[in-house]
Amino acid sequence: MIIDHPLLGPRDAAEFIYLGDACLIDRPDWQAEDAADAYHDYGYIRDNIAGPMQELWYHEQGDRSWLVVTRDTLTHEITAVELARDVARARGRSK
Amino acid sequence: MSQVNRIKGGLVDRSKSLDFTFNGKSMTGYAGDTLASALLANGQVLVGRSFKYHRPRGILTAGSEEPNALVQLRSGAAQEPNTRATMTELFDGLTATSQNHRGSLEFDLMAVTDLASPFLAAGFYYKTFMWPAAFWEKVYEPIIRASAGLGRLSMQDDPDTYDKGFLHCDLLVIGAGPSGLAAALAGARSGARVILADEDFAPGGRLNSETLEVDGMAGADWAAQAVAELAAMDNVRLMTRTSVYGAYDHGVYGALERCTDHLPGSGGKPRQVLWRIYSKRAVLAAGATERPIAFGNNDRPGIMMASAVRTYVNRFGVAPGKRVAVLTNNDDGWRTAQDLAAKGVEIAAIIDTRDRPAVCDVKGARHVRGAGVVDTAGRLALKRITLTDGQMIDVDCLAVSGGWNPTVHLTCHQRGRPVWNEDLSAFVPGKDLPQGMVVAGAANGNLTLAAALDEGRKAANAQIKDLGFTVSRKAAPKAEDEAYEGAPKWHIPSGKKRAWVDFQNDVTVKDVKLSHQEGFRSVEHLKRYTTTGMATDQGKTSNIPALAIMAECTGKTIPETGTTIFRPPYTPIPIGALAGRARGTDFRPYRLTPSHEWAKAHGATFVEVGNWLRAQWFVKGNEKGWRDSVDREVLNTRQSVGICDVTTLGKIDIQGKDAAEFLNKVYANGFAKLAVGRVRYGIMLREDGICYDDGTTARMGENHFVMTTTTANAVLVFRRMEFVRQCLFPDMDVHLISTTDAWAQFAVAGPNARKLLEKIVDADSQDMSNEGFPFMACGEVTVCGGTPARLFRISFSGELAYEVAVPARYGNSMMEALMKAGEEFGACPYGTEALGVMRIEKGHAAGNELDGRTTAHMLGMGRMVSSKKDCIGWTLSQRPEMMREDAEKLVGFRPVDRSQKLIAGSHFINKGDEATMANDQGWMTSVAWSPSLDHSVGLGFIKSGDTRMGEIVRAVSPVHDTEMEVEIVSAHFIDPEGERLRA
Amino acid sequence: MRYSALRILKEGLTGNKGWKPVWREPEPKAEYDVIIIGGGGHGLATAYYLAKEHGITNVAVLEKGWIGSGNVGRNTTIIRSNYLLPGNEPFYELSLKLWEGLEQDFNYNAMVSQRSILNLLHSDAQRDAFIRRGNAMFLAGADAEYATADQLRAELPFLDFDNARFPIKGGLFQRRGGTVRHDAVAWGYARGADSRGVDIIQNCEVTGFDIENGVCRGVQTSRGPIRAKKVAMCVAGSSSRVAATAGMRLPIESHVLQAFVTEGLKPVLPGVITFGAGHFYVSQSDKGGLVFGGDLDGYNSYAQRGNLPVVEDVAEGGMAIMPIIGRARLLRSWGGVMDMSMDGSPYIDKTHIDGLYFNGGWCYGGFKATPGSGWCYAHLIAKDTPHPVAAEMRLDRFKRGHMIDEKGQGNQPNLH
Amino acid sequence: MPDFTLTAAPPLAGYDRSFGDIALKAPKDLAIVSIALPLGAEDAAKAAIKTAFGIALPEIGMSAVAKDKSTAIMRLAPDQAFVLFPSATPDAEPQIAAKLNGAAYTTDQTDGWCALEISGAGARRALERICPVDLHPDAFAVNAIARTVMEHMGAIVARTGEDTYLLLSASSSAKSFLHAVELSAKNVS
Repeated sequence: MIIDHPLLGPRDAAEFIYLGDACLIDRPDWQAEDAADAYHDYGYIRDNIAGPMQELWYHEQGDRSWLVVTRDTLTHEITAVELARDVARARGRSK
Repeated sequence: MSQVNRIKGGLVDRSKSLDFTFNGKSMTGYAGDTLASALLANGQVLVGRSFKYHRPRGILTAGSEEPNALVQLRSGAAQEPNTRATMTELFDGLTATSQNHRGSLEFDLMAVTDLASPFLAAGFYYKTFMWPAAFWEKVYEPIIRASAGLGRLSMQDDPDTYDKGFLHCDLLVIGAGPSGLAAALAGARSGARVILADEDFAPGGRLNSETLEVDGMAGADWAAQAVAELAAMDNVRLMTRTSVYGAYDHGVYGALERCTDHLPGSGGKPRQVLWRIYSKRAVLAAGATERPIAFGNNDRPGIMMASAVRTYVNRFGVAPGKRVAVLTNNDDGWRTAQDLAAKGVEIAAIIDTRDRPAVCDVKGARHVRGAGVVDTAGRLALKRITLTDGQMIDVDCLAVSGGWNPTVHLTCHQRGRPVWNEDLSAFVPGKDLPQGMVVAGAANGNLTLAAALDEGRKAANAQIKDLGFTVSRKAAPKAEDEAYEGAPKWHIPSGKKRAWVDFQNDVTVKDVKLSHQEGFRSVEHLKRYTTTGMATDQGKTSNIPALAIMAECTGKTIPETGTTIFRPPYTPIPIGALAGRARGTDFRPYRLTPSHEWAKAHGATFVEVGNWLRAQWFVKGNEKGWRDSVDREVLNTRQSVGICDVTTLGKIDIQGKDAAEFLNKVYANGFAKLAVGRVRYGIMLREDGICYDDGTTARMGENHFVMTTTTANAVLVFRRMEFVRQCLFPDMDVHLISTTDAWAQFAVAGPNARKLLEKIVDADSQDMSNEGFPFMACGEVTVCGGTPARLFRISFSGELAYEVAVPARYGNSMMEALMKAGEEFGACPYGTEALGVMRIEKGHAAGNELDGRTTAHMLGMGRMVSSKKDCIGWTLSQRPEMMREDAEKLVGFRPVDRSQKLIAGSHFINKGDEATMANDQGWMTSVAWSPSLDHSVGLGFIKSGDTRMGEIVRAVSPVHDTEMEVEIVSAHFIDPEGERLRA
Repeated sequence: MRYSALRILKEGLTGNKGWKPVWREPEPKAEYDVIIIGGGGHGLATAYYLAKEHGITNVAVLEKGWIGSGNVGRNTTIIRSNYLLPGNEPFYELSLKLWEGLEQDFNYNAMVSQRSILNLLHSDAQRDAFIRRGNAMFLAGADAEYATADQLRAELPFLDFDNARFPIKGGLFQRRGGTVRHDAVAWGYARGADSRGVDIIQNCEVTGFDIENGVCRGVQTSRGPIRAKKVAMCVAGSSSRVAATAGMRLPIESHVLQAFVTEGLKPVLPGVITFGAGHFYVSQSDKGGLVFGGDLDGYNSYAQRGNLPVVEDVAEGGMAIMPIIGRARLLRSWGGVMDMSMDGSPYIDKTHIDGLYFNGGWCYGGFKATPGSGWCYAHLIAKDTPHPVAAEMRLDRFKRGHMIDEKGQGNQPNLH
Repeated sequence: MPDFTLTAAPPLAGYDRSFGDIALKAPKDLAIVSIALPLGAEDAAKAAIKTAFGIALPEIGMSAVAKDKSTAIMRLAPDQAFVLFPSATPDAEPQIAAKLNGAAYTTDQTDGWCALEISGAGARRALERICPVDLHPDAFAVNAIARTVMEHMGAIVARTGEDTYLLLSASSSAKSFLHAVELSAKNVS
């Protein structure tokens, strides 16, 4: 597979390490009332989408960026690649 | 044997004779021959035996689809089983032997299976060999295995080397036949970067095998001219002997280039190179494969594909027979008759299954309309054929044309499904092609020359135009569109005679019918039950006929019955080539510690630790076994001082205004308040609350930390910290960079460690007194007269200990300096084994304890996990079953009988209980012989271990058929109060 | 129809005209006692044991395509019970014992071949872990045998003992492990279930569940609605997709695992061999092909095909331990979609919906589990209590913090 | 005079060999210091870099070379760059830190890497065997850089001239890296 890195251009997916669903960015509040349930779902329950899925890839043999790649799990077609840091900020993560 | 079947003409070089042997017989061929053409030239019709019935077999095709002519090529370690004679370029000194027979090729004892064939129908083995149960492995299976299989591995290490590589192009053209050449020319003339690959050694495809003309010249000449033009362009890479075997995601193709297979030896160069081709676009111009027709005894040597017969005559100047008949269901078969007749080969008859007038005149040939062949005769070679009406014709070669299948393989590699084309009676590429691929020419169902040339050019032009190139205006090559018409005929009813569908796996029409009768009607069931298409040719000649016969049985159309798709590789690829250089000690790179050379020169035995090589122990004097060395190193260190290269521990440089807060997130225990100049031990949890790494982190400055990780987890910790930094807390100002290799780091441990280091550390750079540099202090110092260094007062051994780091280039020299400085104290180097013994004596957890299932609670560090801050893993670490009172806890163990040696991996069973899983109390993780205590010591996890001190349990190891009584003790065997390390 | 050598003789002499379909092709009935969704190995085994062990024969197995088209038809055919943890080992040992008597039980030769499985080890820490595992196997009634490097050299001289990057330091055998002709398992169970009255319905895709007041009453299919007292999912590879139609989200990710086979060769390997310092395991089929595999491709996928880097990685592992296979050619590769669970262990459990049962999450180890899975799932469906050896294979184990994590990799499915 | 003196022994020191039209050479005394741009203060850091080296921080995937060729800056990641310059003494980091005066975080990387220069008409042909990145002149201009993986080893490839490339890889595996590059050169020459 080829991942079109937003900063570096197309690179072989073999340079990357895969983590999984980009929902892992949405780490729950540890002090919330329902933290135990929220962390269970965060840690263990997956949509496991058959179709376009946002997922986390790490460019370990490259610039060390974490990326959010939108890839169809049925066809492997990639339609978007973003820096995970930008996505995380857009989803409200900060310090 | 002389070349009895060699006729004039062809593309072979008659000035270069090549000697070779087949089954020990000396033969001669010419440069430009394949082994198959040379065998035919020498009159060798019988070349192998079939898989199941050991039927005599001859050459069927002239390409990579060959199911029969598989030989053992070369000899000794270089022996290569199952090699297609049709794809083997002849070289001087080639040796080949036939395979899969007991006794000689001519008198194969295993041919008795053919007589038993009524009892060996498809799937017979599922219905028998079940009694008695124990006989399967001992009796039936060995017999089956010995008779199955085809060729034989040499059982010696592959003597050749392989390489790999990466290529990039705008346009990849697969196949250098007419459409491929037209495509490559169009692409190249536009300036695009083009790769043209073909599995043959001579580009040109069918142009080399036909008598058709292009641009007014012989097809082969036009191909040579096109190749010359391409070869002269520096934006073109022309790759012959290269099979593009797989289409992978996003335009990546796998290709195998056979670099030295056509030579007597590899001359020290890689035999083959496995290329990964990154293409923006691709044109698949793989041509088409002719398919056989099933009829009674259609597998005899001498029965060949009509197009292959043409190839042997036109390209190789070899007549596969003296008196030839043609069986065809289409116009193309007539061309074989025409071409052969033109070369003076006698054509006995043209049997057209269609009831229609002659397609053309063929001198002296009888035209039999609307008929077929129902039987053949000749034990080891074809002698006679019997037609539908019973008449018999004596021939030594029967050329069969059942129409053409576009070579759609690569279009299916991403599970694209070909679609049925009624006009061609064949599957053609569907719409769901791999990204960036278009198909042209015969592969796309355009079976005529002019159409192929035209489509190749147009396909390439469309592709490169899309990429922004300006299309060349040069006109398309001109050729006649020869007639092509056919009517499907899959098999000719032949009474009780067996009619082969899959030649290699011996699947007949009857087997397909039986499969239907027993309910295996889905095309996948058919393949699996009968083994059709599972042979080394992957069903290139058999899949469609089998499917068609199943369709007849079910009364459905072929597309209703099913579609078979193809998986990579297109043709089989040696495992050696797929592995490339990665074998033996080159399997993975070695990482060497900075003091590696010193260690090598001082008696070190090395051990693989991940990719690192570390000194395991150092043999001194007359030490006989490793225990002698390790015991000495431990005692020497505990009594005086020892030195160990610990560079392999991961080191991560962490800087930023938020670095301290960041560490608070990634460590379970607090780091924000760590003072500058101090070190702290920390444990890291995964988000699921399990401990996965531990180490120390030193605060070098307000915004600057240096973290150490375990050797094994260095990369993983870095990756996870980058995740936390970029994905969870993207607004923290924190920056990570690995410095593992940058610093050579040495542990200096033992009561004399300070005295030793006082000689190394420049006095003006650091006060080395216990007060000036206490336990868990760190600092930037200089050593040996000004070399910058880092000093940490940390201890893994439990002794007064330091770790000192210098830039790695000084590592080897630093080891020498430390040893020299330690001479007066009797300092010794120690290896990983002594390191392990000392950490077990001290009760420190390491890899064996942190196996990815361990909680801080189990380690007795539950209270270190701070509940006052948000750290990775806190919430999930609090789940009820992870906090159980009776969880397995890390404790120490010693044998009740002190002379006994503990066994790591033993399980604990309470006294009096049976050794069952239900009674399992825990397990021993690490053991060592403690030279300090003179008995074996162990660490392990046992239920509620922290409350069971002094209890005696059994440590059982049924793998060793042994058990012993052990006492539960504190894990801290040495200096439990930690006085030594603070001294 | 009973299969035997005599029968083959008879049929052979009469043109093989008497063989009957191995299973019927019935039309679906309006209602069944139990519907099993998924005609793979596990689903067919469940139906077989429901009928044979529990006398429940009013059962339909609904299969979207052709039976055996899932992972039972695309795996590397290995059977073994060399697990470590109490949540797993007794289950896999039950399964292995069932394999041992399977062919006589269902009168179909699935070529269960206990040719042994060997896990090579390359470090002291690995040895400690393997000894622990071997001992756990013994505690659960299984067999294990530790072999030193010298013993291995005598038995398997073709392994690379002298020039290896990661020298072979020993290995753990399970002599009772081995291989089975995978497709035949599906066919044998289908034949056994069918002959006891189970309806095996191919080309029947389940498109939804009829759930009324929290109780599952049946399914919607491409061939119309079918009612049932109990509905059992058994669709590993598609679990998340099927469960989603019942409104469930699962602790599962779908990943591709590739497998490979070489051209046929005369006997090379005695049993199954697994590399301990890279990704490679191999056995030789009765037809002579070396059947081998390695690691997952590593990313979520439903595509049933793999990519090149893993092919190369696996070949590298092969050449690292047995450089005699350099000239053996890879003939075919294929990719199966794995239900990768969050701790690497499977689920056999009731769901929160009454009458709806779940079996899945088999990762890449489902084939060897086929008889045990069918046995325990049938037990659960028939008795509504888990079978003792599968009692820990629950969906709620992550809430409780009781993971069954053989590899110690945590909640990242592609690492299991 | 101290009692003990340390001598430097970088892993590939002095290496210099040719294989046909390919030359391999380990550059001498190449110092490498990483620069990290502080979050929120990137502009100040960039200005400080410009002032310190007389060259602007290049785009990611490129390097910038000072007029006198003494210093090159490789931009490896959004917030990370390497400064490469000749220095034989183990004080590369303080040298750079002093120039940047606290505007960026610096870490000494000199000893973390081994460097190998490959040049000659066949250089690209040899690299084709191990480097997944497209090094065709149209795709990889002079001064382009890429961090990638070669034969299981992380590596940085920089095009420093028409047919000259500088390769960096981890110093601990320097011997294996050299072996990989040498073998590539041998296999194509």
